[in-house]
Amino acid sequence: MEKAALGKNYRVHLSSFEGPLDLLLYLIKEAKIDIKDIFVSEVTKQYLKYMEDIGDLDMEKASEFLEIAATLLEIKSNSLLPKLEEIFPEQEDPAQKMIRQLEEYKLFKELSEKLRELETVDRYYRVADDSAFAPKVVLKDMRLDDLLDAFSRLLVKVERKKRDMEEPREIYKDPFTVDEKIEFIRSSLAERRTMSFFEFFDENATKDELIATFQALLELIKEQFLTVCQKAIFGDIILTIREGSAIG
Amino acid sequence: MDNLENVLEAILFLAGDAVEVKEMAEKLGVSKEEILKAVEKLLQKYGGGSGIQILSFNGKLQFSSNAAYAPQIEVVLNPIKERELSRAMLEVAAIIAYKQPITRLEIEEIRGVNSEYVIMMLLRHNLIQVVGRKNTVGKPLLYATTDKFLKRFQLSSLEDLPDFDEVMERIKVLAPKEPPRDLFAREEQISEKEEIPDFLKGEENIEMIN
Amino acid sequence: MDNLENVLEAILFLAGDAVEVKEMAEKLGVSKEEILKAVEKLLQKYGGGSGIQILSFNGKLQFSSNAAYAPQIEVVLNPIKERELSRAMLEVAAIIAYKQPITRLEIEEIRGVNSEYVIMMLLRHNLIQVVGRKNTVGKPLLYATTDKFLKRFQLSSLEDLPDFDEVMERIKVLAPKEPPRDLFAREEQISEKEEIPDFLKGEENIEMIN
Repeated sequence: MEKAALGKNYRVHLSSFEGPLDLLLYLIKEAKIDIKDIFVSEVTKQYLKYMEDIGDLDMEKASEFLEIAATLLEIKSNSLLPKLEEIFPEQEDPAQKMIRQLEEYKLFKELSEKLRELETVDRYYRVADDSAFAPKVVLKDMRLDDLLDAFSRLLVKVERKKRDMEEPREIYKDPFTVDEKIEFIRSSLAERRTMSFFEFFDENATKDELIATFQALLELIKEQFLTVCQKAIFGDIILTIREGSAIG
Repeated sequence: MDNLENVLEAILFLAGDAVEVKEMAEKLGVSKEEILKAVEKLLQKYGGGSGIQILSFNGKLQFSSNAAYAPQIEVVLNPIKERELSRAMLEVAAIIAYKQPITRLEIEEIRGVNSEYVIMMLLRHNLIQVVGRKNTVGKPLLYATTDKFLKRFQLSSLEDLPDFDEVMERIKVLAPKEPPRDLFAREEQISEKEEIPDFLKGEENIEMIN
Repeated sequence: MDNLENVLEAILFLAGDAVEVKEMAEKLGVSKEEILKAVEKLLQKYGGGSGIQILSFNGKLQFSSNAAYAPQIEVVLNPIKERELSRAMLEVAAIIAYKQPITRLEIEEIRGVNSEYVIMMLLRHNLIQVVGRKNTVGKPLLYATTDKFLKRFQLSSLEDLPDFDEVMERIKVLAPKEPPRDLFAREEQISEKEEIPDFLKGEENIEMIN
């Protein structure tokens, strides 16, 4: 009723349309015509009339509406000219193109309304349990030979240490440099991937050696060659080589 | 495995997320048929007004709560509620659903308006995803719908989209008839193979993004 | 509320955690008795070998997966990640194999480094186990190898471990100039000698754990 009272001047506000095609479809529906009859109807004129409100839109939206307005005007003026022989017959006629575009857009507008009926926002899903999807670590095949090797090396190491203890130790100028220690830590970690922090600090080491080792570790952490993890206060510190770190 | 339905029930419960039927069959050492048989039994258990429901989509299974009890669930658990999609989002989602994989430009040609923001919002809601790049000038991104899209619209697969077969036909008829402006565009090269539906055509051209 | 069991089912499914009966009754506007009646019905639905089970404790209700299916759940939901036994792990495993039962301190005395983490890793992978406590100050735990250790190294028993001669051969290759002296000579005579080797001495002192 109210709509009728407003008479011919009543217009849906331009900003309530999704875009120019949406407006055209609305006008076609109001005119109760087929899309294909758009250019033999008043729709183009009505569309242009809507452009009077174009100032209400922002620049980008406005230009989208005006672009279609220009196309409509072009189609209209072409239809007034005597038909020329088509030079490019394969080129789609702008009027046909516009009709096709409107039909396609209308199809998707209808489909989106059908989707709206299917849409459900009232279903909820469970959050996965903590245990789910956590990788299970298994150990690769083990070779007795590796076990024997590790054990033998350990025995040699223990033996050497024992000899060193027995032999008179000479106190000499500390030969340890940070660079050397970096090299040592690098090669140890490259081989074993993960080591205990304390493994690098021999109890017989001199104070200078301990400092060199510590500086080397700091340097490697800075270079992001390794990561450091301590599970408990005063607990062991685990050094792990970063995946992808250059080994050398 | 004679208690397979119980095992599936436990797995789907713990997973929360969707689990692939194929993967479960492989890892449990049973056939896909056996799984589907077990699912039949579960569908009975969780049929009717059950508070839990089984969703089946894209070869996957997932438990969800029954939408009918959303008000009570919301009273007790206060979960984050999804809002219905805006008209523009729904429009773009529909275009992507039927024409995937599709570029932003192709979407905008259909709608006649810039759709960047809407696409971004759909991406953020995980309803669409980037599946590759189209092999044309500028290598634009290609968008497709996600499993979450299927779930939200209660579809078990894309073929379940409303009027799927007719729409696919219509889309073919409505395809632009003018010759491609860019002779190197892919559309031209695959246009000979008529039988492939449009939305699948793109697949050959996708350079997968990890 | 005539479908209360369905509502509860949906709520417990989503909550994951335990939910108080009292809270649900209040928020849903029903009596505690009504809830308990509905739970009775759910107990039937989730009885027997069901993959989901209802736990009721301390005035709370909770859904959980049925532990009976843990092996199958793990196969499907927990991807396997392979890891190599590190040098440190091999070292400690070897020491334990040859000198079991042995305490952490004893292992560390041989290696000269803290071995807590390595022992923890070996325990986690079931390659070693705690077999008792040594009857000394602090009653430290005693470690020994497991059947899994034997299986993984393809040994039928601990006697199959390479003997002293093999170890010495290996050492000669590793350190030709410094053949070890008597340090580990005892290893060989484990059983015959009247002198009880270190690693067996402990046995009398072990208080077995279970």
